[in-house]
Amino acid sequence: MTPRYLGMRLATFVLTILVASTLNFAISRLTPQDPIAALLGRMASRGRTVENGAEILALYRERLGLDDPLPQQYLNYMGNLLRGDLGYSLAFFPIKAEAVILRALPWTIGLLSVATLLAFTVGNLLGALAVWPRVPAGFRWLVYLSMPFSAVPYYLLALILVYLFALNWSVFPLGGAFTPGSVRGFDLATLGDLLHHATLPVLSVVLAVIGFWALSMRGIMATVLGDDYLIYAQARGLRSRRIFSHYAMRNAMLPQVTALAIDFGRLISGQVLVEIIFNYPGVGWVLYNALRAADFFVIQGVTLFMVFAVALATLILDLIYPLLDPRIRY
Amino acid sequence: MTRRLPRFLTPVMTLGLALLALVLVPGLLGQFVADPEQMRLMAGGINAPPGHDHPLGTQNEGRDLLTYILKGMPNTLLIGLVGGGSAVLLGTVLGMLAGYVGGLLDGVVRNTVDIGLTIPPLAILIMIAASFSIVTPLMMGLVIALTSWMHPTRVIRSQVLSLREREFVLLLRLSGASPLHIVFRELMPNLIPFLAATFVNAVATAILASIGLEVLGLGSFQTPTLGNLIYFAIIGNAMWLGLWWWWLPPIVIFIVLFMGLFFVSTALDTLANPRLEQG
Amino acid sequence: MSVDLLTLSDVHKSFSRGYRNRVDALQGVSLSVAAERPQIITIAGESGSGKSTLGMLALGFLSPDAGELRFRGQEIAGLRGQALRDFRQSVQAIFQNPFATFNPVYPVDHVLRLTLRNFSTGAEQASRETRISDALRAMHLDPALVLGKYPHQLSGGQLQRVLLARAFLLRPQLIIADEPVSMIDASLRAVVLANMLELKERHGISWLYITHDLSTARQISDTLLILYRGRIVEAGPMERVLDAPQHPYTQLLIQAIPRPDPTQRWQAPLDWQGDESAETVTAAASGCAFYARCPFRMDRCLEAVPPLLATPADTQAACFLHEPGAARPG
Amino acid sequence: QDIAEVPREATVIIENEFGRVAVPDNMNPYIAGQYLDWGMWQATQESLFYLNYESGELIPWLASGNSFNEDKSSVTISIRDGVKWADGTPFTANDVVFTINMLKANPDLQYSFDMQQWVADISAPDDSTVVMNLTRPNPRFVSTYFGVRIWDTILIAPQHIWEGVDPTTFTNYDLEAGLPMGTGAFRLVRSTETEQVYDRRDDWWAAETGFHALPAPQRAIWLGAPGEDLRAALMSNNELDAGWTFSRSTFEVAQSRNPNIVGWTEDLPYAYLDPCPRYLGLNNRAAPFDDREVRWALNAAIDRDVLVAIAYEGMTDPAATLYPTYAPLQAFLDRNAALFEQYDVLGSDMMLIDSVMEGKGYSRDADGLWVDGDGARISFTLVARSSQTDKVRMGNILAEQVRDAGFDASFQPLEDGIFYADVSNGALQAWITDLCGSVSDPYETFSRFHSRFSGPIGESVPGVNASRFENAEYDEVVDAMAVLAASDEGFDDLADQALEIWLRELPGIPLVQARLLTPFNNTYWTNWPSSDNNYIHPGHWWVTGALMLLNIPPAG
Amino acid sequence: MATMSGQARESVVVLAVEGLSIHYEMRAATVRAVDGVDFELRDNEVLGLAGESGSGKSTLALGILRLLRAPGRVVAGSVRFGATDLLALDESALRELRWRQFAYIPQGSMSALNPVMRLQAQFRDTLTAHGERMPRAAMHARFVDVLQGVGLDADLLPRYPHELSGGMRQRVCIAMAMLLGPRLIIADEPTSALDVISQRVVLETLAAARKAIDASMLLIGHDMALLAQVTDRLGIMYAGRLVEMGETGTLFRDARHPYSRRLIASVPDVRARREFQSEAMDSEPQWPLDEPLQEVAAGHFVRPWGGGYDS
Ligand SMILES: Nc1ncnc2c1ncn2[C@@H]1O[C@H](COP(=O)(O)OP(=O)(O)OP(=O)(O)O)[C@@H](O)[C@H]1O
Ligand SMILES: Nc1ncnc2c1ncn2[C@@H]1O[C@H](COP(=O)(O)OP(=O)(O)OP(=O)(O)O)[C@@H](O)[C@H]1O
Ligand SMILES: [Mg+2]
Ligand SMILES: [Mg+2]
Repeated sequence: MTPRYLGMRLATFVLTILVASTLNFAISRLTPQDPIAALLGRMASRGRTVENGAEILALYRERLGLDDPLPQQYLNYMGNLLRGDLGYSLAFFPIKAEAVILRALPWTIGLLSVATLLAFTVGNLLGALAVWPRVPAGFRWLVYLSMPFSAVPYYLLALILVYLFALNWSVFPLGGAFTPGSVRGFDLATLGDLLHHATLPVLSVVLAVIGFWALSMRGIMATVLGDDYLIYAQARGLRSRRIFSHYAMRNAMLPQVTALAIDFGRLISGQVLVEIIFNYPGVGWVLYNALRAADFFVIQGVTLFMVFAVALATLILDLIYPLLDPRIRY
Repeated sequence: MTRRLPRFLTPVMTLGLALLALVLVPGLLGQFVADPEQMRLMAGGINAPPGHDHPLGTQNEGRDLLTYILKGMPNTLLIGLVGGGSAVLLGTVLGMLAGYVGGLLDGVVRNTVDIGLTIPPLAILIMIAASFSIVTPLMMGLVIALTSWMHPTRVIRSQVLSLREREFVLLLRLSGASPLHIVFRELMPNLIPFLAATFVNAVATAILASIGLEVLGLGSFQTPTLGNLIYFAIIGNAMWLGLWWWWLPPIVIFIVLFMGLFFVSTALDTLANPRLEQG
Repeated sequence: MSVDLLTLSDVHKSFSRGYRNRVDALQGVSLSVAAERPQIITIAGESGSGKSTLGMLALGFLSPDAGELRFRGQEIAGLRGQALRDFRQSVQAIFQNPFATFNPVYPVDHVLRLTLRNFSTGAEQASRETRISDALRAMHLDPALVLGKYPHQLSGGQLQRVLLARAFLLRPQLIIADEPVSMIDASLRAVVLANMLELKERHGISWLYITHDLSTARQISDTLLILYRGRIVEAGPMERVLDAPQHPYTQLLIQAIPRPDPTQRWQAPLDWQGDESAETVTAAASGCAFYARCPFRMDRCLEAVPPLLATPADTQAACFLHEPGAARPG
Repeated sequence: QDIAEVPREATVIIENEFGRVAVPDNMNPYIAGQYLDWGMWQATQESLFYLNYESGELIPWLASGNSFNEDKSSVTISIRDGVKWADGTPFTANDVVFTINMLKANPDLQYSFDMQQWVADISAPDDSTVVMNLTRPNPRFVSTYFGVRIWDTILIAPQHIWEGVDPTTFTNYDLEAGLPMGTGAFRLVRSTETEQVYDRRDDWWAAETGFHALPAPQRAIWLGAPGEDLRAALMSNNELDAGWTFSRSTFEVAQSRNPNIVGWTEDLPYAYLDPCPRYLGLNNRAAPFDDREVRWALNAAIDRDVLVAIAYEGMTDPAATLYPTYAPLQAFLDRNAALFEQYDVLGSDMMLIDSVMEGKGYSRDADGLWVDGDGARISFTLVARSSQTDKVRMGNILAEQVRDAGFDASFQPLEDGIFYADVSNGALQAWITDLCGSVSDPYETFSRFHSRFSGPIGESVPGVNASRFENAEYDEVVDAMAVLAASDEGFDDLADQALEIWLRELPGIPLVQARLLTPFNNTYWTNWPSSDNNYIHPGHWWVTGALMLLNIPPAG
Repeated sequence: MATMSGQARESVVVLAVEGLSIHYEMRAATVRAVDGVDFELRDNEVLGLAGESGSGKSTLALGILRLLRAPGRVVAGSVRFGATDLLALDESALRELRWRQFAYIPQGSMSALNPVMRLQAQFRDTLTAHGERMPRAAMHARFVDVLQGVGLDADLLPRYPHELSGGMRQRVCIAMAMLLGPRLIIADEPTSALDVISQRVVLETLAAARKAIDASMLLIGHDMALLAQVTDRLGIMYAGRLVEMGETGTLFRDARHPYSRRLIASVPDVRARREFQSEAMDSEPQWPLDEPLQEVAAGHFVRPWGGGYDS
């Protein structure tokens, strides 16, 4: 890899982040929502008379820099970003937006990476095996059977899972990340508790996307199947399993890996509903809440994090892609 | 070496179309036989199970659910069609031009798409949906299209990139054909099965997205849709109350609809990519 | 002095594959096609020597990095409007793979009609139909059999002749044919070649025939250009070059051609240094590209690129052996 | 190992009504908009007084009593002996003085404006006496600000902690250092987005002084349930002891699964009366609802019995005013029965609509909808906050009812951010909301329609009088009420006058009483508040929830 | 097929194909790619198969090797390899035979190597699949050995396929075929995409390597001049059928079937120019193809086409 390529790639990365953060800023300012009014409204709805509403509004606007002209706000925003400062959360002043986000982040990353990788692995295997010639025909239908799950919206799937497994059969807990009030430490019991609570959320994400992976893998695999190197490998008397893993899958995975980075971003969005249903701590819920309360800085922070995550995933992927596909040289 | 176009009606396609018909025929025509009075408040008892008067029972406001579904389905389909359709339309035009013309246009489109793809769609959707007081199915569709045109654009562009290297395109240029002619009259027909498959996927995605929004309470309340039917079922605790006739039918409809769309798009894939065709 | 139909002077073209990896496909090629006297010019050479690139440049589908391409004295890249139409009408092409040359979704006559519509001014619909039929018949195709047929319904030879008919319809002055017969088996190949010859002789159409099959070239062409690594290494009248090759590469090339006669089998293995390795290519970068394999190589071949020199066989060869005073090999 | 292990039998689990805590490490109770009802209010802090408004009694707690001077312009609060902060520091009058002064000095703190407005000066003549001189007479001062009138109260800050910090940014959270520091029977041991854990303090001052026995639960946990159905599931699995609200049918199913689940009453309505009646807010400064007759016509279109039957499943009552029908307020309403005959809010009368509307020059179009002279319909959108289920459930019904009466209405739930922005700048025409005003005397509710909270359309007003109702005569009456206690002479007359004007003008349309079905689970803990055992209001998310924690013995 | 079994010859038959028919069965139509083909291949013999593009040559090779992909299917006939009926073998038995007994040089040998695997790994896979357990060094020595046999350097081993030129890749495939010293090599147009110099080098390498291990070879191609150079016997295929088969010399001298004659006659000669008769070929001549092959001279079989056997 040449320094020049690395430079170009990094420049693209920075550009993406830059454009995305600008868009971010623009979109949140374009909505007619007013976070401070929302704050006062919420107070009034809970029986508090806010007699000096106008003053409080002005006070907050000033403190949060919302009374500056937009270009100034934009410059401040970008300048702060450079320093890793996302600004105050408007709904939870005086807490910083990054504090709100960073607390939720590990949960989302944990849940998401497990779910994504699981769905990716299982989905691709299913899809590949669906067209692999030496697989019983009945197995092919597994792929088709996985489709209805993808047809049921995440949210409902999660609800149905809760009803079946948590309520009716009590196999899994009703929600949360841990048993309330449990003692936590770095031990097996804690890990077990964690996994027990994560099972249903992960399952609902996995079930919902597995079919899509399977479907596209099925298409790619069917193309790969006719490739000369597969026939040649078979002609050389290689074992079917070896051909499947090192010849067919290894090549068919290449386009899927590219899709993985993009899909990662989409999954983050999908996560919102799952986190709500399972009362699971995470960024999805933070985003949702912030959107409802028009908490601009938190919204910007979360979106920016998502953009960053996806852009970073794509960057890493591009950089390691030559390792996966030796034909690619930069 | 002969190139054959497989006949259109493969078994998978037939199955898909049959499933679609199962949903679309009542979904599109049912609204004309449904009696709007049945959708009114207390048209029947509250939470009545399926019975003679109400084949699919009633919900917690006494509205007849069959009527609700029949009236709601066209709107849901409209969202899918508008959302998926405009995304694919935009994607086709942009993807084709960017892919064929290349140069600056391609650079702009490609980068916009790449950046757009990194921005989480739900964030934009919630933001937009939350910003408008009234959300009609048409608007909902357009809002969804706004966040979903990137994917079609990307895949169509790459298809065109590979097509434009084909010798027949060069021959067409030699024949004095204009770029627009080549893109829309010559390349486009080649991509029809592919576009159709993309369209089918986009419609499915749009419907899923709209349900996600409606379930969050960001949908249209003026007009019945399957999404707000589910939303009301959720806030009415239909599952907890054991009112299966309220939440199950829309889910079954979705499954049938999506399986139909899925089979059709698989069959279309096969048309576009003959290697998928096998025993 | 009459202006040549097409002239290439000192054309260079390189492709970059990724970063830093550059392929010099053409490194200073000049040739011209006279306007008044129809001729068939064959361009031959090893795979990757730049033959197709030359064709694409001449058609205006690629633009050169350096050098000039002129159509009737005008720069091709600068052609616009009527001049461009003139150029398209005068310089046509037949591509290597007949199956890929037709849009699979339209009947083969679609492109014929399109061509006529775009190029003939004011011709009546009826007269167009007759012109198409006439052109097909001229290529020994029964219009009733061909019109309305889809590309996949016709054989390679038939498709190839539809292309010839199309060229005939336009009556261009020059047709650039890139390996027009490589996909066709021997019996059909003869027919296509005969058609080419006929077009030249009866209708005054010149050809740039790109191939690596010298046996077919022998049958039809007047002039032969041998390309090696993006440079013309030998040029001259067909018979002379083939019968008395002067450049060591040409000699090797001709020696390698198999004879369709089991009684005249190869006796000794070809005197061939093997595949080009990176080192030899680098060593010869500033000199003669054939250095690594040349049985007659001299030190000075490393220093400079040999220019095209007149040879005793009345041809030109890019070899220092033909410098006045050089010792000629026997 | 971060916290001790406590068995379920010794743990009480209470639902956090807010669902989830976005910022579990900010326990500063003074920040505007801050709601610490996930235990901080109830478990670690205590109030000077607790108001039992079913009985109207003001229970002294950290304070031992209060007395006003003659003209109600000065109040003396005496502090109970032996009260100690969790770290052993005595709780004194100086803490109260410090707190009030801190609030006055920092305008962006919650209650700051109130204190600036009311408290002329505050002093502590000795450690157990606080004297506050008010700017104007205010007989309600103590119950309003120090008695948990609704939801929360002004909590007293430990001076030794808050001195020297910036109260606008201080997070008051440091488990090691014992923050949040309070006088309550529990201390915080864990705070995450989904769960707050508080453990009992055996050195609680009240147990030491014998004022009150230690609470039975060793641990109290607050956790969120994202929806009613999951709440029901958690309760029927005995994973929750006190829940946020249920609809009637959900409750009945839950009870059939787990008979230990109980409500306020054994039979219908199961629910207790919350002080926030639901009403339809109307924009009094924009056509067509700037016309009182049109407001009355709209009122006539509404059938509250249907709302009660469907949206509340028969669990509540129609409301003719914005007063919860607690005994003192009921007496006020009963006294004015004649007025309600004159202004029949509850009657739905189609004839009235026709005569009013036709008199105004409207006529019905082909669809039966009112159109003005230019053929324009009376079109408006009814909105509600999408997070408030009962209002969303009413929305569709209301829209259908007023549509049947010829008003071209539709319903749309809105997100908080846009709902409040639109309400406060007057962009909305009609919205379903509630009013948490009076609890014991009629003044508070009336004050919410005072024109000082109003403003022109387009200008942000704080959302108290979002109807932008302005009536000089009414303002005058309300101002006069402000300085009188309910028992004072002349107060009743003023209240009756105000009611007359309010009913005549009908600035908003009362819909239903708010009855909340707050479920409790008797499996592990008993003696939850009920209609028969009404020791405190059952809203366990209020600061009064502290009393509940002290009164629940283990089951069996 | 009695006519084909020239039992008189004493040499051993390595491969016997009888009545082999292979169809591509698709929904719209069935392509009879190979239609009742019989032939034998003897010890140490090079048999050429020629015929126009699409006449079923590759399909035939894949059918023999049992490498057909759907929708291709053997519908009739038998393939015997020595005494074994290849078509009746189960997968695992077949796998044992592959490469150890018969190797294959594919038509697209440009793309036959797994693009994401180093050459040595692909070589190693071939060995280990056949239970050849040996130390790494020994293995490496073996690879170097076969590579040198085709004139390639050992330093290619750690490379990826794309780092090789087309000719080198083709030679790697030849080396691969030599790895286990098979009795039979089936080479499908091993040189079609190359220029004449590379073509010749590859073919010469192949011939030398084959001789070194005494294998028989089925060589498929459509370049008659090339086939003339390297085959012992030649079969001409047309529309899925063998229309003529005989000694290569005989066929070039005395082809009988009009298709073979045209194929041979139309091969241009680089040394001489000759006149073309540009015959009209609108409809391909329809020769009857159903009659059985007839032996017109010893070892020379021709399918009757309805005309006389004139020369
Ligand atoms: N679009 C392109 N991008 C990058 N490299 C290219 C491109 N086109 C051609 N080349 C490279 O340029 C060189 C010359 O290619 P060209 O196709 O002109 O050769 P050719 O003589 O036609 O070869 P062949 O006989 O194999 O067709 C080759 O090394 C080729 O790989
Ligand atoms: N996978 C396939 N599906 C359907 N038809 C096929 C398939 N492969 C080959 N055919 C058809 O079978 C016939 C024989 O093809 P085959 O590849 O065996 O010919 P070939 O003689 O090897 O041609 P070439 O010289 O071009 O390699 C052709 O008509 C071809 O179109
Ligand atoms: Mg080429
Ligand atoms: Mg082949």
